[in-house]
Amino acid sequence: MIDKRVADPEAAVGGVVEGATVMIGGFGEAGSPIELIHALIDHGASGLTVVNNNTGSGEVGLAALIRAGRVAKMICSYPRSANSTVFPELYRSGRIELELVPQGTLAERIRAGGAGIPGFYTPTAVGTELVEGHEVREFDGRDHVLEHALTADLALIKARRADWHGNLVYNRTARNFSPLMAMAATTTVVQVAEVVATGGIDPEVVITPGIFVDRVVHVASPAHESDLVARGVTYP
Amino acid sequence: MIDKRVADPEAAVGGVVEGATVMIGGFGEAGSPIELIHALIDHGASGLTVVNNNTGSGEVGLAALIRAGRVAKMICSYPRSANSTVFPELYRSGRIELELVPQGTLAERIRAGGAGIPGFYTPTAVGTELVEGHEVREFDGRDHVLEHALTADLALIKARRADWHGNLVYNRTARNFSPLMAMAATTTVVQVAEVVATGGIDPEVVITPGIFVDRVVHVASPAHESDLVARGVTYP
Amino acid sequence: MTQTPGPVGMSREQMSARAALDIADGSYVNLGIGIPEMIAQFIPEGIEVILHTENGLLGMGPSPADGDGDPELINAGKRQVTALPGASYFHHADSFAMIRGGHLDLCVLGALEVAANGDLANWSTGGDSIPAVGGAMDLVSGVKAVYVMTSHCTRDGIPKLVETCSYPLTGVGVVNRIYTDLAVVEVGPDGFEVVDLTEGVTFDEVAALTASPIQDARSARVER
Amino acid sequence: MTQTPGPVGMSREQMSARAALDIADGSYVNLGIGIPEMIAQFIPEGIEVILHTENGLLGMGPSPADGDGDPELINAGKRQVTALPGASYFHHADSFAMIRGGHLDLCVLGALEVAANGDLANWSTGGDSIPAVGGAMDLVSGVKAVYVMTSHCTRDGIPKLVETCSYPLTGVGVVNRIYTDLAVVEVGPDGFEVVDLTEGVTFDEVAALTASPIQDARSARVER
Repeated sequence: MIDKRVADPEAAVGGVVEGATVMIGGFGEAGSPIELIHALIDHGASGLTVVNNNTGSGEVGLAALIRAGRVAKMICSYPRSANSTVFPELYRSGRIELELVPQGTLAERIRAGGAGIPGFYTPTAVGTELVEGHEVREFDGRDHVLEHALTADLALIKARRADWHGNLVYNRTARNFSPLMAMAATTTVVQVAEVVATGGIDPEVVITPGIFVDRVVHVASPAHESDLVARGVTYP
Repeated sequence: MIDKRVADPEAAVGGVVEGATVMIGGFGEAGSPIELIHALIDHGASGLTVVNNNTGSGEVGLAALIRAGRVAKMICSYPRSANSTVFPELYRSGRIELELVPQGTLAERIRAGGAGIPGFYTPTAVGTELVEGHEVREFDGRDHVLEHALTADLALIKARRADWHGNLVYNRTARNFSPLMAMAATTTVVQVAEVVATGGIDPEVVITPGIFVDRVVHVASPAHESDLVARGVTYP
Repeated sequence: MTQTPGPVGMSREQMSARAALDIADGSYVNLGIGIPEMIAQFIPEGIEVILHTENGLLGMGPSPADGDGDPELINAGKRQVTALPGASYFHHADSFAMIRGGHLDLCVLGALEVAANGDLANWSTGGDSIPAVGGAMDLVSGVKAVYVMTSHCTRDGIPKLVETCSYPLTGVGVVNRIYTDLAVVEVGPDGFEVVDLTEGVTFDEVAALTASPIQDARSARVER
Repeated sequence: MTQTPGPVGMSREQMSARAALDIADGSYVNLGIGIPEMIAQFIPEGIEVILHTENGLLGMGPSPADGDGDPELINAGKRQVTALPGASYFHHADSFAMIRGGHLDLCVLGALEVAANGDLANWSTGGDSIPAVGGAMDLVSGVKAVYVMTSHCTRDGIPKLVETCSYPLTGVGVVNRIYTDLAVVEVGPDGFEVVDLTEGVTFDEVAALTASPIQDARSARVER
């Protein structure tokens, strides 16, 4: 019987190695798997390349992972935050690398990684400094640039509900990058507020089929990043 | 107020021109918009390029469109049928052109057309006669071929339910190519068994957002192709 | 820098209301973070515009009433919003397929500079600021019409409508129209063209505050 | 052509049951149209295998009871099926993302010919037949393990395991293992290797009906 549930976030992030590439779901705090990120901090792996749209806020979640010095490189579209100085300080002092990618190109590169498409052409960013050195090619009289797929060793994502097979549904705009990251990572770990028995999710409404999910961990009352930041919480 | 409903299939297919490229949803009979195809036959446009996984069955729906001599070229993955001689006869006598595309490449080319990706690399079909003449390029030590996006002037698709904005949900494996074709066509027409007021579909379960849909026509009791074929129906 | 006394332009609210007048009924629109977001409040009665936010929602509604928000229902600026009847949620690849695939009718963005050929710079001031681009480059390359809403000059009085952008580009030749506090300016084949002026502002005043040749094209426009 | 009297091989049911023994618990599997579909009936008790059908369903179940079917719930062979608890529906791009992206553990396909280097020909007999490929080329290029299930020879006694395929290729070097009525054959770095024989069939008989050198690798395998 297929049962992808694991006991807790610690078990869920087990096996991640030094220098791994980790995709982390979420757009700002929506969909950010805070409990899994904190488990990754406890785990101790460093030299990570992290893929996320942003760089976290306050000193919890992704910002705490960065602050703990575990992240060698960020791949993201918008590393600024109104309420975090963690990334900027490390970046200015040259202690963290940044690959800045337009948001849609970032999403498409992750999808491509999950879909077995190693490269694609896009009109986005043509003529800008973000694609300097990229191959340029004309289709239908318009310039496009070649972009490469992104894959990862591990994806940490958050969903609203899972069954034992790992079928997932999300909550509103917390969906964002997570279904793509689930496809693009060798091992996908999801924290969910609710676990139901297999068969408990209508096949018509599944957003991420279980084939893309390896481990399901129940986090009944996930923290909201903005709450933690407002209360001045730092992790660990 | 946005209201994409039109009166009937005749109105729904209005405006299609000679030589148009028409994507038609469905995999076999699942998801085949028979009533829209019949309206297209009545409309009379010819010289069409049709994109569909198959070439229809019996002498109704897509097979009837082909039999009526309206299709100059088929783009599909599997033009054979257990119960139709329409396409084979025209093909053997050189009266219809065929572009044979592996099924997954066909799906991805349509998605690319809808997503503004003009070309992508895939490992599918490398070393086979179906990609003779395609550019070959190595990624991570493995050969891939360049494939180009497919777009269309018109998409005819079938769904289970729509609201006035054109938000769609499908029925089981009738979903297949339709969400992709809705994205890739300039004008997308959908026939649905049920129309609900805007707001009548949960935003979490919408499969095709209304932005991809131009016209919604209510066909309360759509015919099943296999029923028509079993009863020996021909159209017109 | 010295402050140059200039003509009195529209407030942000007035600019938003002015831009809102030109949005067609039934349009699918993405409003950029910041001032362009304000346009949503000024869509005229009887006009239905569907707002897209690139983080995965079509049919975005206004901010929730206090206490009614969901921290996981936010817009691209990461502020809490609502979903209107007819809304849909989707993942980022689908959201940017809408953008890149030319399915959105219009986006309205802020600007640091717009050049006479339609080049836009709005994502980086260069130097040692932390670079951050978000979805701006995707929007300008994919959306059918790209409007800019911006003050005509910087706070220091430096024109933002220029011959050539000095800041890093967001897109090349992408801007169709600019709504400033002083004028509505089209980017035509020969450069900037004033198509509407703020009440009390003259064409010559606008020309003086524009760092590139600019035509008076108001005659081509029906009076409103 | 003459019929060569040969060893008595397994029936299709026996072949399916034999192949089913080697499918790991928890696998995601695509079974090709025709005989490979039959494997589903022989998955041993206590083993959970999730079946994928490329037309948009994961968690495919058996045919419906008479009168219970939905003509819009079908498999890749266009026959009516059911959906098991834990199933999900998805569109074709997502379905082939599963295939191309290496998410499926195994596919089992039919064959016209398999070459000693793993080349597969199973989509076209050439000549003036209507060419039709379906999802075969996607499956062999993307799925982690590609098994073939086929009679060892054609009805006319012509070997299907060959040095070089004469029919148009489906994929180059893609086949990992072949289940025939006579043997289970691995495609190793040096060509074909028999890893299991049908009861009553000898290695020499298999070698005689294989049109390429073949090794006896049964010793490397645990007896079952």
